[in-house]
Amino acid sequence: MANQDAGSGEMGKTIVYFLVFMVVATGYYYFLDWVMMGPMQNLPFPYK
Amino acid sequence: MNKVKATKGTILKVAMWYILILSVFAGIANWLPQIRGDAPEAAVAVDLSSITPEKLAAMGKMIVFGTENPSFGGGGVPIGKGQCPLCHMFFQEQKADRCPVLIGEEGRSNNRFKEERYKAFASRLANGEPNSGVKPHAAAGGQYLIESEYCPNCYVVEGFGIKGTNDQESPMPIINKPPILLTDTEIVAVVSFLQTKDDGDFTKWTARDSWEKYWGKPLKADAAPKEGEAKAVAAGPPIALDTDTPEQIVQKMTCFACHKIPGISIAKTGMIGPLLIEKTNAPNRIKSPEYQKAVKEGKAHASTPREYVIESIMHPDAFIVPGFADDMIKDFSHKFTVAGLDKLVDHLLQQDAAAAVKEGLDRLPNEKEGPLKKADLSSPEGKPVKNAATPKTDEKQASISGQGVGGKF
Amino acid sequence: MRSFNDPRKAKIGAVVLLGVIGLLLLLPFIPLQAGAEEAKQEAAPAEKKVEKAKDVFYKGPGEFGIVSGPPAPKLKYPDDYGTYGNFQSRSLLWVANQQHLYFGSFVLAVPMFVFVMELVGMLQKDKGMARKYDDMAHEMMKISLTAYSITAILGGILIFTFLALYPGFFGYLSRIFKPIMHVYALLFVLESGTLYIYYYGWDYMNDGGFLKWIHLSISFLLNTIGIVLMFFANSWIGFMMSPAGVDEQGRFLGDIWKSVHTALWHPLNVHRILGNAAFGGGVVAAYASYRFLAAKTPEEKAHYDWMSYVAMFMGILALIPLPFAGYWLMREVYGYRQQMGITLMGGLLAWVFIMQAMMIAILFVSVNYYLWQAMGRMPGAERYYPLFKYMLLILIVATISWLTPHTLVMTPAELKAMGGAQHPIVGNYGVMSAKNTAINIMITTTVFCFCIYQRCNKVPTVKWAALGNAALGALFTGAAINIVFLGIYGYFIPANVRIGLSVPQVCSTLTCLFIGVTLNTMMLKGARQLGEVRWGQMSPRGSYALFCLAVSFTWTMAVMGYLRSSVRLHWHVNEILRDNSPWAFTNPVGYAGNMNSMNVLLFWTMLLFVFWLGALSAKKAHVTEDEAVGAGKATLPAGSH
Amino acid sequence: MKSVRKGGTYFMLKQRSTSLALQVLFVLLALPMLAWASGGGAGWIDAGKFALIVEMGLGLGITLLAWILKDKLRIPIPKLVQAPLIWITAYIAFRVILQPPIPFSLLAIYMAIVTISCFLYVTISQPSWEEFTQPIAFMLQENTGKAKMSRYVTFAAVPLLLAYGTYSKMLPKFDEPVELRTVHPAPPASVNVHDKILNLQTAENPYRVDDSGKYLKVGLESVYHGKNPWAQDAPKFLQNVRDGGVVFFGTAGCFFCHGDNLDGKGPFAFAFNPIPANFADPGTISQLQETFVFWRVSKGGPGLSREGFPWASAMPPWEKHLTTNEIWQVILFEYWHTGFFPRTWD
Repeated sequence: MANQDAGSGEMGKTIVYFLVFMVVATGYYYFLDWVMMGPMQNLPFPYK
Repeated sequence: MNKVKATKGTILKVAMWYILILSVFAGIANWLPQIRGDAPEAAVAVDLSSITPEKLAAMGKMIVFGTENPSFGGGGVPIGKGQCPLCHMFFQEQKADRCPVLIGEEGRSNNRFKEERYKAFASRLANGEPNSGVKPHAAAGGQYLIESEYCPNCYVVEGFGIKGTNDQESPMPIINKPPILLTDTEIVAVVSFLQTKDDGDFTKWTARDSWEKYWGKPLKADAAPKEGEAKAVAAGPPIALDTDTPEQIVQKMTCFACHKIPGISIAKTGMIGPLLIEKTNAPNRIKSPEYQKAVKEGKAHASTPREYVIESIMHPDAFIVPGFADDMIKDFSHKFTVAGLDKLVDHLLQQDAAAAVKEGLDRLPNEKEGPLKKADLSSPEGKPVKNAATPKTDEKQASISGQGVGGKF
Repeated sequence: MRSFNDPRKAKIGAVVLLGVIGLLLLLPFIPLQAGAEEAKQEAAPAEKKVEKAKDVFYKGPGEFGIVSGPPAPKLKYPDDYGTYGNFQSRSLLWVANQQHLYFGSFVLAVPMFVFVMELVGMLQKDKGMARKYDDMAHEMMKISLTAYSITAILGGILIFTFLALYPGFFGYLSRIFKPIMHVYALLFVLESGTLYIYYYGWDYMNDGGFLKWIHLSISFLLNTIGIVLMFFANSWIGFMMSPAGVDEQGRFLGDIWKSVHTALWHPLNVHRILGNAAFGGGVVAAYASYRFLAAKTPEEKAHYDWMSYVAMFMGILALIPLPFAGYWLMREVYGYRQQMGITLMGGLLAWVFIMQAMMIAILFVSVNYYLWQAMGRMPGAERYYPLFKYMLLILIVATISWLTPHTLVMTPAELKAMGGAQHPIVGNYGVMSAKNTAINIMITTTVFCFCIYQRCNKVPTVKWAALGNAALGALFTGAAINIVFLGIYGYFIPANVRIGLSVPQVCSTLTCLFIGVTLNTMMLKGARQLGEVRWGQMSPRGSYALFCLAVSFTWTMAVMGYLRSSVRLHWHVNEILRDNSPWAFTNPVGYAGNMNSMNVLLFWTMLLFVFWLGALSAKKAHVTEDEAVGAGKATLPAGSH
Repeated sequence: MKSVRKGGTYFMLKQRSTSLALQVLFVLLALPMLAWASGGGAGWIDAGKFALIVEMGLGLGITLLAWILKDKLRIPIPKLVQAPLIWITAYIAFRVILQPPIPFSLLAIYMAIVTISCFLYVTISQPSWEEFTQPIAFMLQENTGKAKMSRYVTFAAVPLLLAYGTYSKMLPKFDEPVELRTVHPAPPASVNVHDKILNLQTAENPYRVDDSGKYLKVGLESVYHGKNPWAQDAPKFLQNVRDGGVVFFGTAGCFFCHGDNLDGKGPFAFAFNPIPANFADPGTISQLQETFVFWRVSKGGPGLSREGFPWASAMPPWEKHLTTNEIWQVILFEYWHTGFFPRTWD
């Protein structure tokens, strides 16, 4: 989703922001995994 | 604005597109493996007087797999009316792990009801299991198997309960209720199959007996099939029928060729097998060290005279009376009907030393016990064993079990 | 009247009105409950005479009812079954049922669609836009009117088919549901009345004020009646699958509420409402696409292009929560009878789920393809064209993984060449980890595609545009990484832990859907437009993609309906009333596929007739309308819905 | 539209040099990776997974190359050529590069998907569609010599293709029948090894123990992965692993067939059909219970159940050569070495 309309300075800023947000997003998804993995061990659905 | 092109034939194009998509979908559906699920046959009335244990077990196999020769190629499993193979594993070739494996189940069943865990279930459900109303009270392997079908919650194998119930509730449906809805006889047939499928050894077959003991009533033939429900399957032509007299059975089975049997007019000359006075013999034989050795080796299983006699007919090499060779014909399991066998066993269990003496029959020289005339007829061994010989009536349940008999000695 | 034109007051009035109507709708239930109470009270003094029996489903200690019906009949063939020549009775009934269901769903779904469109139209500030929505709703309603009469005809045919071919079974069912069936018929009359008032009052009540709100409320009433009708119909199939309110012999126990409120009733209701909404969207989209292709003027083309887009959007919106409703239904099925669940998922009917998997893949690819084509009408979308092929690549890789079978069919030579039954590389794609990853990636890609669609003719002007872009990019990249990571991680942990991985995967996808689309919409507030949307300039291939989508919806409905129905196996009413006809067996998936394709084709052929009827009278009206409003100018800001 | 063209020649040049650098990087990376792949992987990753990664990298590389050629260098490849090119590339990838070869049924599924996706690709946007159809329209409609010639060629080619199709269909084939051989047949409920009956559902590996000698739950042994079993103070678990390794490489010599890396590529391996099991593959021991492996090791090929028809296994019944303890130890070693966990049902 690169913003192709932006100038090159804008682009550099976007890249820096992207990296920062990547860290945030990774943290968020990691948290999601961590929270979900535990309780979901006992899914009430007998898949077997 | 663009020019709008001529739009003739749009409907045709769209229709073609639809037909193309739909044929692709139908084509893929036809390309997948095709399995047709046939409706199970409605309950078949089984006449116990015209079916052999072997046939009963084969019927059980039919109920389980829906075919007499189940093949498991490619991971497919044939599923019969009982739907058991959906969860249970019956043979090594079949894959199923949802419920306990039933290979060698007969052997395990003999220990289950002795477990502490079973007792815990029994005491917990002393007022009856809520869904089936059954109170767990199995006292033998066969009874445990019967109980498991009528009341799956009465004992749940560890690790196979419904998740979260701490193995206190079984995912198995109650078999005599919908959706599976097997009749009593069909359940007996399935248990017969379970008890004999591993090695074809019919000495271990107690299904019918266990049923009657467990429920304390005789197993009645199912009601005739309701009209329009299903066709009755004609049982094969067994040889020893319920309607035969013991004399006829002995004649058909040619027992007289080897054995002398009191009360049977034609069986007076056999010189190959032991004299069949089982009211006297059977209790002694069971107690004999040779027999106990066979029990330890896992060859023989009888604990009551009745079981002993049945075992001797159905599985002659389980125990060879000392002094004799293993010569007896071994295909009686498909020559007797269940009721015919009962009749002969009843007769044999009524014969004691006194009856033999009366008819002038004596033991063969190679019988360890020695000639009858010298035997002390008043010794405990010679005493008539009351229970073993009781005629077959509705009240004789305890006798068939042989538990009472054991207490006498 | 003037004071009512105050929008705030009108809104309050409408809310109150809707509340009242909602309460009124509970009326049909009151006699039911009261009847049951009465029956109990009547029975109380005569305790000795009545026989009590245990409910087959409600197994609590006090759940004994008074036997008030004969036991389920033991059906006999051919006495209790009818035949027409050499046809399979069941297949005839199948066709009758499926057609009625399709048209029933259609006339239920279209008012739902129309309700939302009318509401959206009323909330539009732009007058031209409001008019556009309103016209579309009106036009759909007209089509629904024809379809409504066809539904009634098909319903009659269905009942006659039942009576002719399955009299024994139908007799039993109608004896139990006697009161419900009457209420059902009454509601049907009510629905017809409401429908006619709603449709014919459209122009009269279109005053843009109070009367319009009343009109909308009638639409709400119409929908509610429709949904209650469907609930009743669902109670019959729910009863057939998981009977309650009867004892083991099938004797009715006096409480009709229990027979209605079976284990699977509510899951089925929710599942079907969502399914119907998705189906309605698909059908309307297909209708609009057809009119788009057949359009003779640019104005007409623009109108139907826009309409197909809105309808497709509605359909997809209903599709997204559908898997969760499906999960709930399956859970209840497992809860009701585990064996039934196993028959569905791992036993006899497991192959049908393979078909469903394929339909899902087709659905997502068609949606994406449609969006790509639709971007052809957006000025400025050229910027994103190069991205499409990478999205396609991702979708195709996911599809390949999604459709790789676990058990391969091969010759011994191939087996030898492979060195084992499992391929060392491709075998990795045959397991659950890969499948979950694939489907989540497909959904995330679709969400991403939609975000691009939203912004493709705009440039965000908000101050935090760079920040937002970065956040959006990180959100999607992070989700993709997380989904793939969890998928790969699944190979390294024991099977029992692996099951738990699917939930965070789905959560990642949903995060993208909700946060991503919200963020994107916020960024586009007041954005600089690169040009108006050129409605009517989508390539015809987009329409064909929509047809594919609509057919897939219809086919999926048929195949899942087949699944639901055949899981009863050889029972008419599960475990109560046995099917003793020669057609009690369960058909293989191929036969079901052929029947479904035929049914879908029949349905669409009939629908085409309905559309053609609609087009006959619409031709004139449209030209005048468009002249009046000028559809070329009135455009929908993409992303505002 | 303006913004796209804003770059001008300067940016064009910059892009070209970037793309050239990328190409060089790709070749530099891809070649050693290919060489490595043919060598059979490295220590930290098994050959199957390595091949997977290499092939995914190859796919990415091809995409990257296409991107460089098309979008960056602007080398025009007509869409009409691109589509068959993609199709052929995919065919080569699935038929030749993907090793070992996949069965025909799977190839058919894959190529069907690829065919559809090729069509979707060329029709993905209006310019792309026009580019794709333009030469076709030219061929069908124009009246120039070129177009005429191509029409004649097509006219001749269609019946020839049909004839070839009919010929190859009529040609008698000698294919083996399709067979579904079960590699991991269902095990028996119990096995009798050295006069001891072992219940395969419940039995546990007696050597799977922690330092205090208690049974170690499956999954917890990961702490021992990658540790040195020959260390002086090696914990009990690792000592058992070490003993298992001695069995694998010494006493029993499993490595002759199953390979030094447990990847089924030992010196004797290719004399057998099918080749010995590849433990490093996630489809073998990691899908099985330890007791299943115990059954297969102790009973070998002759002990296969009926489902295992045609019993194609050269595995000897090791119960005749190893003690029960040695069998359990070697199983422990196999799991430790591959880093997999045995399957459990709880």
